[in-house]
Amino acid sequence: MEIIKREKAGDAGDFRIRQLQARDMLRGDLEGDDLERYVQERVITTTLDRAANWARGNSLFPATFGLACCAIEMMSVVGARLDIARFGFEAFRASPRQADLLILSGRVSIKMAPIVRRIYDQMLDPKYAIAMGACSSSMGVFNNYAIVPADKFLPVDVHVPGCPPRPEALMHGILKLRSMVHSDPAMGWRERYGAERTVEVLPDEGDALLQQEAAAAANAVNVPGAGDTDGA
Amino acid sequence: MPDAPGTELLAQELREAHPDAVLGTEFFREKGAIRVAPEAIGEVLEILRAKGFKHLMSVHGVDYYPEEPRLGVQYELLDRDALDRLTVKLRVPVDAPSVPSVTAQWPTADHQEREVFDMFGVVFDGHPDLRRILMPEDYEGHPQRRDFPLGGEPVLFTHDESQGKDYTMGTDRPNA
Amino acid sequence: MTEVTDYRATEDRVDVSQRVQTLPSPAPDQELLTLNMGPHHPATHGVLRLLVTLEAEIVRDLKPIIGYVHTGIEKTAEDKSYWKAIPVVERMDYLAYYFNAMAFCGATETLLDVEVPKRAQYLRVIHMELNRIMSHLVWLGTSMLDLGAVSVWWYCFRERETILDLFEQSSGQRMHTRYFQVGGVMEDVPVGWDVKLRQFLKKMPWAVDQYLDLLNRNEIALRRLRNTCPLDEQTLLDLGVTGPLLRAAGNPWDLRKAMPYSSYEDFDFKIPVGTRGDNYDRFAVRMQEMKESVKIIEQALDGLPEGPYITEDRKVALPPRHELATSMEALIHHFKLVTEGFRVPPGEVYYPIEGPRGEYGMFIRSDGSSKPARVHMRDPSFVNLQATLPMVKDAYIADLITTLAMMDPVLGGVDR
Amino acid sequence: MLRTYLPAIVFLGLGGLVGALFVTAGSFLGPKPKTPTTYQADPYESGMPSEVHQGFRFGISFYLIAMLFILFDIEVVFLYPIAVQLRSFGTFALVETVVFIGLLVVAFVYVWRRGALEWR
Repeated sequence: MEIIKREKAGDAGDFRIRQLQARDMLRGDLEGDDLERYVQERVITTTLDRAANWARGNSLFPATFGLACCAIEMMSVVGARLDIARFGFEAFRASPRQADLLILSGRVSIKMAPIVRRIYDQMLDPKYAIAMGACSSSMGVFNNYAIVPADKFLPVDVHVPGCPPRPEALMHGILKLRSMVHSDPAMGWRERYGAERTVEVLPDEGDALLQQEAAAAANAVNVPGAGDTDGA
Repeated sequence: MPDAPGTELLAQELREAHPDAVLGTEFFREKGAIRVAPEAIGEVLEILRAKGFKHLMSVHGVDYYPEEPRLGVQYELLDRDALDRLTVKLRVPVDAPSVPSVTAQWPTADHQEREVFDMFGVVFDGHPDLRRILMPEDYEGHPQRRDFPLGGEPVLFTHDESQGKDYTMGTDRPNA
Repeated sequence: MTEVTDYRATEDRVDVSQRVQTLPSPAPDQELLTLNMGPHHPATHGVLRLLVTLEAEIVRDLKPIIGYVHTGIEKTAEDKSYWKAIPVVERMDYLAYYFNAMAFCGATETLLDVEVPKRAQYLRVIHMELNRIMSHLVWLGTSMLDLGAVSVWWYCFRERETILDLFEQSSGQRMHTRYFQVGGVMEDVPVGWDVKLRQFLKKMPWAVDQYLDLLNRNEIALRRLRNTCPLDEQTLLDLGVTGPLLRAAGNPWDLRKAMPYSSYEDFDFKIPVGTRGDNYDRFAVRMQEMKESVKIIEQALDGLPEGPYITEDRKVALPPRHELATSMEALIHHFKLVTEGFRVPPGEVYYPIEGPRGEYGMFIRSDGSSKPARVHMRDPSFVNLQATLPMVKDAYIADLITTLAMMDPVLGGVDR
Repeated sequence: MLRTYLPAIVFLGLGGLVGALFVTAGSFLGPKPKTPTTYQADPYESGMPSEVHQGFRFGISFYLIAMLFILFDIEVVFLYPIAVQLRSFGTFALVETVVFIGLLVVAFVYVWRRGALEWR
């Protein structure tokens, strides 16, 4: 699955400017329309977004996606000792249509990767993905021909280290995700990764699309930043 | 466990039934093993079943890489009454890796022979459904052969990154 | 199964003899539907894909398709030295990690011809039996989820947490503990460990009775378990099935009794055996096995001998740390073991042990170097999965789900 | 006239409103993906591409069980209003209900004896 970025959302320079602005605002020497624009841009404007985030963050429905050993530790997260129901996440949904959090617990083999990608696609927006355990974050203990790290085919939000991670570690990862959902207004993963205006295509479709763009870009007047292919 | 003379006796009886079937016997750590010719495996297992080894516990492949003939298949037999175990081994070269399948007489060998085919490329003639069982159907190569690279990606240390090496596709090629 | 009543007698029976067609839709007159009970399914206990041909609720044909969590563990183990391969091998059947490690260490010790001290054998037996109870608890919890008895799951995981605390206290990690070392065990058990273990042993039989109270008079569970999908002993033996599935059909074959290893002959325990070989027998056999395991642990704990917890042979076992400061040989042995590892004489060995799901047989071929030349695990679930179709043919989908739960396949071991 | 039916109308209105709310709330509260992902619209068959075609004919047993269910369910629905006002209707309603149920029991016994309740 290739993601083709049309133009970079904001490169390093832009980010640096925003950092300086934030520091000035904190020091209080930012005023006039600069302050106005800063507040408008940084502070979440609508309260409806805030309420939706709060509700969404507190009731993520994980999809039961047990692959291997981490699935057993994921099950014990719902157990009595470390009860995830206290935070509203215990409704494990089997079908991706009703789940908005994919906990990828276990090792993803090359035969399983397209199926994980298909299930992630069939989940409804806004959706989040946690790569639990060393095998799905990196290739973990088995750096060999059969394993694919989750980052190669899935935009992952939280990586939980450990092999298998303790249930408390997974709980910490989920709570970290919850705070991310609360604070970050951007919902879909495209906004989170600055991948707006990208489109997902199957590998063979991608080349045709690229030629079209090259042709369109050739006769367009101002060529936006060179779109680069970044493996997703 | 069939002690050394026991294995020899078994081999002797097999030689009477099939003159060229038995290639040799081994006795290692109180456990007997008989090397047989690949095409005679069906009859040898039947004779051993008659002698009491009624259960085939495991069929697995081995790659004796430097030595020829290179691919080996081993059959673990178990006699539940005399509490005895015996191994039957055969060796096939890489270019003609065909072994008669024993799935008809021993149904337990079905998936295990498919795994040996998937991992080593040993073709079992007469197997009802010889397809890959563990790897994807359209995978080229047999992963567990000794000359198949282990694969995986070299760890991306910061030193490598500073050298401008791009490992995303698993090979060390300069940043495309 | 339900006999055909007169209302249906006139209808011609559908005979499915040809191969399962995957793509084209079935002939119009036959109402066959081929579906994927696929890799991502709550009832398949892992990533097992069943290509099921249904005739309106009745399973006509079924093909297990596996390989979705194939991790190439055997190839990875060939790339590591013997004592480094233990953590990799432990992750094969992730519910029976002590049994994987025991099979690997047993095979290596047979190759090395190393004698494991009595205390280490007893400690290994205790940890393996605790692991068997934990594996049966996870099986009971998840399979009762499939039958709808959801609350049993929380009871089972309560006991599982206690067992994992014991593992953590003795080896430092909850799962995949790498506690077994070639030649013995990594560390001796800490001081307060046996007191905690005795408390657990006192509570466990009461807990098993609690599960049985929950289930033995639960009419729904009983109707779904009793005489559904039985399979006779001879077919099971032909298919090479071992473990609780075979014992449920009446054949008392258990390697701990038949071919004892690691001093299992010192303990007396009974082997629970079923009569009809249906799902209820498979359930009852495992419940009794938990009680028998408690008995084994009690006897092993009472008879725990003093002495070294790992072999004295410095060529195989690391010397204790304090010795490094004083003696030069210990330093040399330590350095040799830590860098290259011990060399194993060339040879091939097949070391079978009795795990929670059947016979775990570790085959190791060594070519004289410090890395195994071939590692293969004969996984019981891999072989038992072949018995799915004979069990489930012409049964309802609900019985297919129950049978799959009672077979307790662990896909990590199946796909290796 | 309206007064007597007012509660029923209010009940219907509220029911419809809540139902509609649930259906449409998702569309304006949740974010809309600008470009739907490739497999979003595919039928979910536990992760595999599904090869089941639309025009699939169901077995006869499904239809039979559905018919029998509707038959006996409607019977229960009729009993509710009678049960609420049985005392004010007097013994005549009681007799009528018993006859009604008797008829359906006869049908039930017939269906049971013929074995239509067993599956296949």
